[in-house]
Amino acid sequence: MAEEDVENTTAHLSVAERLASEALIVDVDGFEGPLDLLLTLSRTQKVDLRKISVLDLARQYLSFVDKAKALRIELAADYLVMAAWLAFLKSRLLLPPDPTEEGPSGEELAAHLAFQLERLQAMRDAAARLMARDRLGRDIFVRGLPETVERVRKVHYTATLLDLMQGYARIRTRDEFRPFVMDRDHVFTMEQALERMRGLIGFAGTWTDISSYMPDGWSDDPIRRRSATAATFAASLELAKEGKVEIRQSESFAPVQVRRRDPRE
Amino acid sequence: MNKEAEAPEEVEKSLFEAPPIAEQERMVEAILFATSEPVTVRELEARMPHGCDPAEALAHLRKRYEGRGVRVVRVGDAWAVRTAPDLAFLMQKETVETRKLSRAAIETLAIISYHQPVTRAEIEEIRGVSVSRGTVDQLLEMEWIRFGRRKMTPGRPVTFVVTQDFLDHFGLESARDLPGLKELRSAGLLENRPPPSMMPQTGEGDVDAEEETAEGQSELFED
Amino acid sequence: MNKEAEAPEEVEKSLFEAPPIAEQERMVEAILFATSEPVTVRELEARMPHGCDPAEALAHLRKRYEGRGVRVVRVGDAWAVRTAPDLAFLMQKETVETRKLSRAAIETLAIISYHQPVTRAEIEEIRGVSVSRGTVDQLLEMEWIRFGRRKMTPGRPVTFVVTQDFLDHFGLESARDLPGLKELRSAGLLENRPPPSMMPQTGEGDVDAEEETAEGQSELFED
Repeated sequence: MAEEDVENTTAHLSVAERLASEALIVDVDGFEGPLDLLLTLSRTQKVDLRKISVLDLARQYLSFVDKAKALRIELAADYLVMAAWLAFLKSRLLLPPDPTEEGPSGEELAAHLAFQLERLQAMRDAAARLMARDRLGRDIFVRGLPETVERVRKVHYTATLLDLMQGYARIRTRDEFRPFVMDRDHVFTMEQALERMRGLIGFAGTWTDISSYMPDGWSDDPIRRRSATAATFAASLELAKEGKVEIRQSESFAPVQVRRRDPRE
Repeated sequence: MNKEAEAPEEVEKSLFEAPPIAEQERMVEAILFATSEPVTVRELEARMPHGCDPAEALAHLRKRYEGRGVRVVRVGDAWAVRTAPDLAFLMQKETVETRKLSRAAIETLAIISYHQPVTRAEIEEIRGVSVSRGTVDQLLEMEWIRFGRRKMTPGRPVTFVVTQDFLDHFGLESARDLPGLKELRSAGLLENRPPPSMMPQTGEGDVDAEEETAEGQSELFED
Repeated sequence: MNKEAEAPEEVEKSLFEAPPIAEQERMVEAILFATSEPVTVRELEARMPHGCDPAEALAHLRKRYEGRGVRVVRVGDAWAVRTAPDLAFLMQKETVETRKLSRAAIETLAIISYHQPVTRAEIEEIRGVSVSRGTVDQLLEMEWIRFGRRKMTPGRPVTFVVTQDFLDHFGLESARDLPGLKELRSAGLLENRPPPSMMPQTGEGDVDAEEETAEGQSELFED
């Protein structure tokens, strides 16, 4: 039935229309899809798009597709999908509505197609108006000699009072939370004793009691005295080992004496 | 305002008295003249001394330049000085060749501007043909369109909107000032009418591409 | 210009009536604005319609821009629009970036505020690590600290004290009011050291500094 219609339509086409549709075929590449083609075809109806005859349009489209096929023009899939759909739409529009059938009526489908065409045409008109506006660089111009704007980057630092206090507390509590910590106020280290003795030993040409090398202020407090004594004794041994001093003790618990060792000896 | 109620930063501001409005107008004039890009009120505010009211200064300035060889024009939420269009004939020397846009690109641009925010699928539905990547890329590259918010529909597709550059190029204060927008809207031509079922869906083959775009987007913007 | 004085070849020009001077002024305005380099009178003449008098239009325009935010200035034998010199400061675009002060800077600042006047060596001793020059410079630059009196110790090292800006920023009347100094102490966070011993070791500098804070304070606020 569709076939017949196409033939009929073709037969009824005027020469001008035929030329037009042949031109369409030649220009098939120029169409931006089936909707564009339908819009172009609809112009031959020369009516308000709202009053367009979708049925006529469907016929024209189908005949266009048939001709394209006859001329062995490869049509993109969406043209063929549209053709199939329009054939379906045409049958719906021609046949009385089947009350058992679900879905939109032929009229609804046709109305939507008309809406789509009208909308596309409206967008084309809008595009034309847009492009015809006064345009920057063509009708309107920007400052030709812009002045350089110097960019200055300024970093703004912030800190809160809490940051400050926490920072301080962090520092001041660091020692307390150290896993191993000695109260160094009461400890005289061997390093300290060594340093002290190295400075003094040069003058000790004769045997001297090592207690005289004790640092000032460490003799009164027994805890401090013990630390200082031990450190000084250890330092003496270290110096003896280095060959800097000689060390002697006359008997157990007698005072320990040191003397500078002359390098020439 | 009483002193006790003042926030500390306002105290600082009040230390500097804002310049008289005539002076502020001069400042806005200097800033707008110095650049070829539109400048936002916010930016003006940031560059002018504390307490200035650039919006008011702008209103004065705009009035001052009415009918002159250059005009103060609004571009979205920014402002710029531009030559009066009727003097275009003097400017052949300054004319810049804009890249010739394809018909597809022009239509796509129009659809985006009138329907924004709009998804690629919606553009395809309106044009009845799939939108080639190149078309969108070209418009993006010209910075006439950009990505808008994702649509809250299945697949959360990306949308396109027009940019300030677009408004600037076409001399539009905002997208609301697009020619014929009202008429198109009242004619229902900007509605996104879903097609009745059984209508052939255009650009269906492109669905995959669109999904890829969506992913690309999230990669681009979410990290 | 009077008609009688016109040379014969200018008769042709007079066929086109020259636009009114106000219109010519608009033209000059637009050309000067849009051209990418200063424009000579000769060039203006070439671009404007026949019979125009760009020199006069320029004079008008120049007057119009007197005292405005931009001015018409002579550049060699050409003319251009330029920002008024007194507004040059607007051509600096300041971008302010807010950043959190580094831990090292906060600690150094805390030590200075609690122990002022304090030398770098003392800060280092309290922090237990050396203080980079950058950190101190940063605080000086922010004007949160400044140099105090030199310490009367060998080498007469410079000391640091906090500034009024610092007090303002932290909402303090004086560094003595540093909330938490007492609280920290009673909470055991700020250990009370035993009286200075003979030991030339840790702690001594601290206590001294703390004692001197009182002095430093008076120096800071009584002069």
